[in-house]
Amino acid sequence: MATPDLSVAIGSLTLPNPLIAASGCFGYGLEYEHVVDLAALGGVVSKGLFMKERQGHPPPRIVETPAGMINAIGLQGIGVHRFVKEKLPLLNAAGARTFVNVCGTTLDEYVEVCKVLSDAEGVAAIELNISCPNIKEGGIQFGCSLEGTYGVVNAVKKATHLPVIPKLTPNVTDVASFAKAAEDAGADAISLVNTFLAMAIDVETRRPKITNVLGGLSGPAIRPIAVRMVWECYNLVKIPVIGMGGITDARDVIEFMLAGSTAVQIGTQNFVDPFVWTKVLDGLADYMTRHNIAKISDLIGAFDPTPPKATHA
Amino acid sequence: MATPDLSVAIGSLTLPNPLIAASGCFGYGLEYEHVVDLAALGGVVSKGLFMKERQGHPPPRIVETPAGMINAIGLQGIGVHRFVKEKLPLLNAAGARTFVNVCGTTLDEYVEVCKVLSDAEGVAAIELNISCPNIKEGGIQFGCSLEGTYGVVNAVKKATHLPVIPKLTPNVTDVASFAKAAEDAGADAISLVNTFLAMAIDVETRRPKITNVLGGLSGPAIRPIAVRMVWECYNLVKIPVIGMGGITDARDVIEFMLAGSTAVQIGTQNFVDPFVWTKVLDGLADYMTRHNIAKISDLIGAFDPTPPKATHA
Amino acid sequence: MPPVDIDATVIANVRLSRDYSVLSLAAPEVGTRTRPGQFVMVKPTGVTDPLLRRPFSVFEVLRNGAGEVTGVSILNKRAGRSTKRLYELEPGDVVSCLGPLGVPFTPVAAPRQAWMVAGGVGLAPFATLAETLAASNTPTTLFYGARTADELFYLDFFERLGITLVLTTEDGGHAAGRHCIKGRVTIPLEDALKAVGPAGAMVYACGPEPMLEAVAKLAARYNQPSEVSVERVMGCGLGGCYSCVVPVKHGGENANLVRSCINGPVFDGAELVWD
Amino acid sequence: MPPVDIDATVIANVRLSRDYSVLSLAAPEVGTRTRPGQFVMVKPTGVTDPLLRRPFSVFEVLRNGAGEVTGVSILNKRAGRSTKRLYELEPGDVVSCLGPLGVPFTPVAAPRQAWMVAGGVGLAPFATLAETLAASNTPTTLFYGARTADELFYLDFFERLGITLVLTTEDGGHAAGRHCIKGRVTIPLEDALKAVGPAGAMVYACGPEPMLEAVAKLAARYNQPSEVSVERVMGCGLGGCYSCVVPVKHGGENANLVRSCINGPVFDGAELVWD
Ligand SMILES: Cc1cc2nc3c(=O)[nH]c(=O)nc-3n(C[C@H](O)[C@H](O)[C@H](O)COP(=O)(O)OP(=O)(O)OC[C@H]3O[C@@H](n4cnc5c(N)ncnc54)[C@H](O)[C@@H]3O)c2cc1C
Ligand SMILES: Cc1cc2nc3c(=O)[nH]c(=O)nc-3n(C[C@H](O)[C@H](O)[C@H](O)COP(=O)(O)OP(=O)(O)OC[C@H]3O[C@@H](n4cnc5c(N)ncnc54)[C@H](O)[C@@H]3O)c2cc1C
Ligand SMILES: Cc1cc2nc3c(=O)[nH]c(=O)nc-3n(C[C@H](O)[C@H](O)[C@H](O)COP(=O)(O)O)c2cc1C
Ligand SMILES: Cc1cc2nc3c(=O)[nH]c(=O)nc-3n(C[C@H](O)[C@H](O)[C@H](O)COP(=O)(O)O)c2cc1C
Ligand code: FES
Ligand code: FES
Repeated sequence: MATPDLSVAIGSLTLPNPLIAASGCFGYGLEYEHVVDLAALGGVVSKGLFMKERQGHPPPRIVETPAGMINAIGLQGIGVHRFVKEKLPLLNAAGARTFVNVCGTTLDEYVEVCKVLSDAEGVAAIELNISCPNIKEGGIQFGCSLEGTYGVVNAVKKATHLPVIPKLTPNVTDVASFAKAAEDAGADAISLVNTFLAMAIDVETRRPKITNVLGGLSGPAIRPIAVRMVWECYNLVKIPVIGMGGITDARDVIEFMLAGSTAVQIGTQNFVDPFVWTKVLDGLADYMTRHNIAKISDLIGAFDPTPPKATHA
Repeated sequence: MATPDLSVAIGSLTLPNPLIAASGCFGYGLEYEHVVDLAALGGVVSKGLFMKERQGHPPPRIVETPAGMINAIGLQGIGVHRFVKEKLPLLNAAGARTFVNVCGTTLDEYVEVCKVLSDAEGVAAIELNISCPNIKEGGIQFGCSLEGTYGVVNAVKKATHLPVIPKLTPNVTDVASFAKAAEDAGADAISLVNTFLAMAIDVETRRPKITNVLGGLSGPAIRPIAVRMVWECYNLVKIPVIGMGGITDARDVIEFMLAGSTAVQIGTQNFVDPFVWTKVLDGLADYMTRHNIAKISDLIGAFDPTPPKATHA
Repeated sequence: MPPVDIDATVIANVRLSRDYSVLSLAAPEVGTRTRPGQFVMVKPTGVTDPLLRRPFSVFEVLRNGAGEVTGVSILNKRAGRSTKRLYELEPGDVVSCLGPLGVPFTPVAAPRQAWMVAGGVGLAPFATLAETLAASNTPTTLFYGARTADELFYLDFFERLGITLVLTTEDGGHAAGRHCIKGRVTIPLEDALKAVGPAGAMVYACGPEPMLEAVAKLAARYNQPSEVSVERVMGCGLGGCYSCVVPVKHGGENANLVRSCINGPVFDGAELVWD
Repeated sequence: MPPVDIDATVIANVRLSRDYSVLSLAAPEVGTRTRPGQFVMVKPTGVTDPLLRRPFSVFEVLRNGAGEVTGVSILNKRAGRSTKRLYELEPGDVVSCLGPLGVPFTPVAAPRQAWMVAGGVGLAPFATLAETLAASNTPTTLFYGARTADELFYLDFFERLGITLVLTTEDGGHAAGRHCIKGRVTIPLEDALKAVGPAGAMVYACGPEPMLEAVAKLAARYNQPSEVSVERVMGCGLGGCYSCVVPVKHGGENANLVRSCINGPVFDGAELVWD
């Protein structure tokens, strides 16, 4: 059988494979240049960027939880201008397909940041972060209201020619309705999930484990909820869905694709194993060979709801 | 130091300790009579009960996930009448404080079931299940709308003299607002969280892991989200909060109490270790001795948001 | 007797093949309580992943030279994550062992014959049942089928107890000089049923569900009683979670879906509904 | 050189005390790359709980008789779940070892003196630094403080290298014939700084943050340079997560919170902001 075709298309964008490094889990990408060939990834999402530099929250910023971790980095970042000047050229030189995770404290800021990126060389797409749970003005006020979501996506679409991919928060009653609002506003795709608002207490001190008290839960713990949300969105909208949440290996990637993901993002697992990328690519090829699948895109939404056998034997 | 006082009060109800067996994780209680002294528990919550018997979903009904499990039992149950006739007398004989988890497909059914329980001997309280994610008519339509929550709690309160404890779903944007709606409607306490709507796919067959496709995620994986939700509710309402979600040991119980729980429920861990109860009780006593705490109720909401040290050393 | 939960030290873990091992656990309190057909809920102590215990039939009740019970063993077949982990355990490792649990087999006595029908790892509950039947001199036959001859285990053990062996392999291969019939274990079983004497036979079965169904229906067709041990995903083993239900004809509570952990795993083959 | 990730077999795990052990790992590729002060990110292979790796200074670069590098060791102190697990590992177990990572110390040369200041487990990075300094005949002193004398380790190792030892214990207890000053390690350090010659000294420090702060401020007060190795909770060790930031005076990007995994863990003591 010919080498399996791992390429996937997100609107006008074609990726060599569905693996994208998740925002905030891969620095600005360049940090990983010496461990992984950035060009070999489907794409790289930058850390969340505002107009200006940000300090983020005082440490400690993360704490481990059962099969997961809570983070409240607070969107520390260098601001869009320095990103375009210092990082983007190097990412392009490395052959990375760069997705920029855009944050804003106001609708105008979202628009401004996107304009700056539109004028820059070699941005593949904009991931609109309207879902950061860790900062008061982290866009969550847009991400938790249908009007807010529609409004910011609509405004940004008017301001840029780049593909716009709103990133949805799972901290809502009906995530699919937000996917629909994004689609109606002209989004080219959606990505989900961002982290689940969570908290952990040190019972010896009675104090929070992290300075910000509240943070975002990520990692394998959230995968079953994230897969469900991807499936719900896939069933309601026509635009591509980029799924994520607790992906650790090829099996997990395929689970998300069967649930309707066109591409996936890997975050926390990159901390556990920065070499996860090549391992997953090998695993995908192996799965496709075993199941005689020529094009990985054939897996998108190919979940079959027929009940399984009650007994395994 | 005198033996620590583990008792807690939920409205008029006083429990010898804060440990309650969670609904659906302890059968009807009697199944565990031979492994644990039911009278030694703070309380026992029955499986969810409708007016009539229910078959539930075809198996498989559970699947394990990272640090958790998904279940879609489908509220198989014997109905309130048989419960009152066959189970309640034995639970009373065993000295259990019995909380009955009440389900309904309509508002009337909730009211009817509660009336039957009001006329019965020895029901400690009603836990109103408006949050089962696993069946279309599992009350989730009440639990996911503020009006629905207010309406069913209000109606049930009028129909019974028993303490009414609505059990909230975590599958909402703002769980605290539901706690408030319940309080406004006259709830005596609230309990949370029920399970998170989730799904898992067998990538070899492309089929669901469980017959119902969707199920509820429980276990340690969800604890950090559940603790956050308890803290949010505790800060908004005055009625007692009964916290649960992934509790495995005394540390976890204390974490939930510091976050504002008056009592807690243990579900999944009872599957892992049916002897968890005595272990946790010992652990609580040990913690109180180490920290010189006379009354465990002093821990309720005693979380201190002061940031921790950035470095441990 | 109520079940106990023992942090049991691994005495030995004998690999019988690439997939099978016999895991011996120092849990005398479980051993003394166990009756043939009962099971234990097991997981490596302190391990949080996998989270839940797994059900295993008690294979052997272990005794020391003085005949005192020292523990139990399980016949473990690699099927997934936990069974792989159990396969890899070494002496000294510690395993949480909860049991005994569930409804045991009902041993019969002469003149009625006892026929044990095992498919693959379904052999597990029959070692203890064979000992009980042998002790009461019940004429006993083991119909035992596997994919290949090298997956037929403990044949000497059963022969030493005076059990008649009827072996089948799917490829017709023979097991260490012993003749094996080619095909399913239900083939020789049906021949036997055709020839069953007036005293009759009790048919015990454990194995893949299609085999259980075939055996139960065969026994019924020839008017012989059967007891089959079913296998369901079990979350707790104590009746707490309702994950393990099987449909039975006149099942008491809960219409006809009953919990196989407390109402089984052994059921009257005539009672079960085969979907 | 880029870091590598090795599934390293445990060669030995020598318990030095109830809390400390030296864990030797067969990871030559890491050993050959390591420079003094660098660290590795470690977790038992295949274990999913704890989820994240943990950072450990490279303690020793291991060599065989022929002098070839065979791996690295870490000085592990039990602080929580992972370190407890590492303490309990046995030879043959496998550990994922990612490294070397981070900015190493800058070794100085004679006539300038090298003063290494270690608090407790902060001794870890100084074994390799001492070897480097000894190789260049840099006059070197180890100021080493612990709670009690039985938590002062590897003293012979440093003496064999010709390192001068200045030991302190909080209770004033003495270590195997060697005199220990009662109190904090900063007491003898300050005496030494008062008497430092014109050639001056470079002060290296690793240990509890309050100690690092005291050392950095002392060195500054006596106009001597210092390099301190800080300890922050680290999620990735590669600059990916921004969990490990420390405030520095003129820190380049991100205002003045910089990632201690890639801009450190070793910093110019004068650059750090002590809150
Ligand atoms: C009463 C009873 C007695 C048993 N006795 C034995 C025995 O003596 N020896 C033995 O090797 N096995 C026995 N089993 C089967 C054994 O419990 C499963 O093989 C085991 O739970 C699989 O766990 P795992 O983590 O290895 O597989 P997982 O990784 O959990 O799953 C792998 C596959 O096995 C399936 N599976 C999971 N649990 C069960 C289950 N309880 N029954 C059937 N399939 C399951 C899953 O659906 C999945 O498809 C028994 C089961 C029951 C209910
Ligand atoms: C660059 C660097 C080098 C280190 N070198 C060594 C070494 O050589 N030997 C050694 O024993 N330890 C060293 N540490 C500290 C070691 O990483 C922590 O003790 C370890 O991560 C604790 O993990 P745990 O799972 O045992 O504890 P956990 O159960 O994770 O936590 C227990 C307690 O330790 C705290 N903690 C967790 N991670 C860290 C951390 N990275 N730093 C400080 N406190 C932490 C937690 O906040 C918690 O309060 C080093 C740390 C860093 C950053
Ligand atoms: C340390 C950390 C920082 C993150 N920062 C961002 C961010 O800046 N912008 C964003 O949209 N998501 C951010 N996320 C969320 C991840 O991109 C991803 O949505 C989430 O972690 C779920 O994927 P995972 O389980 O594979 O990590 C962050 C996650 C982590 C763990
Ligand atoms: C198998 C199973 C069955 C459950 N059945 C019910 C139920 O009937 N009614 C209900 O309110 N909650 C039910 N729950 C939810 C639990 O009561 C509890 O809210 C949830 O599992 C979180 O707690 P845990 O993580 O300790 O299990 C069930 C949970 C499980 C795992
Ligand atoms: S396994 Fe839980 S009820 Fe049977
Ligand atoms: S540890 Fe992740 S950035 Fe430093």
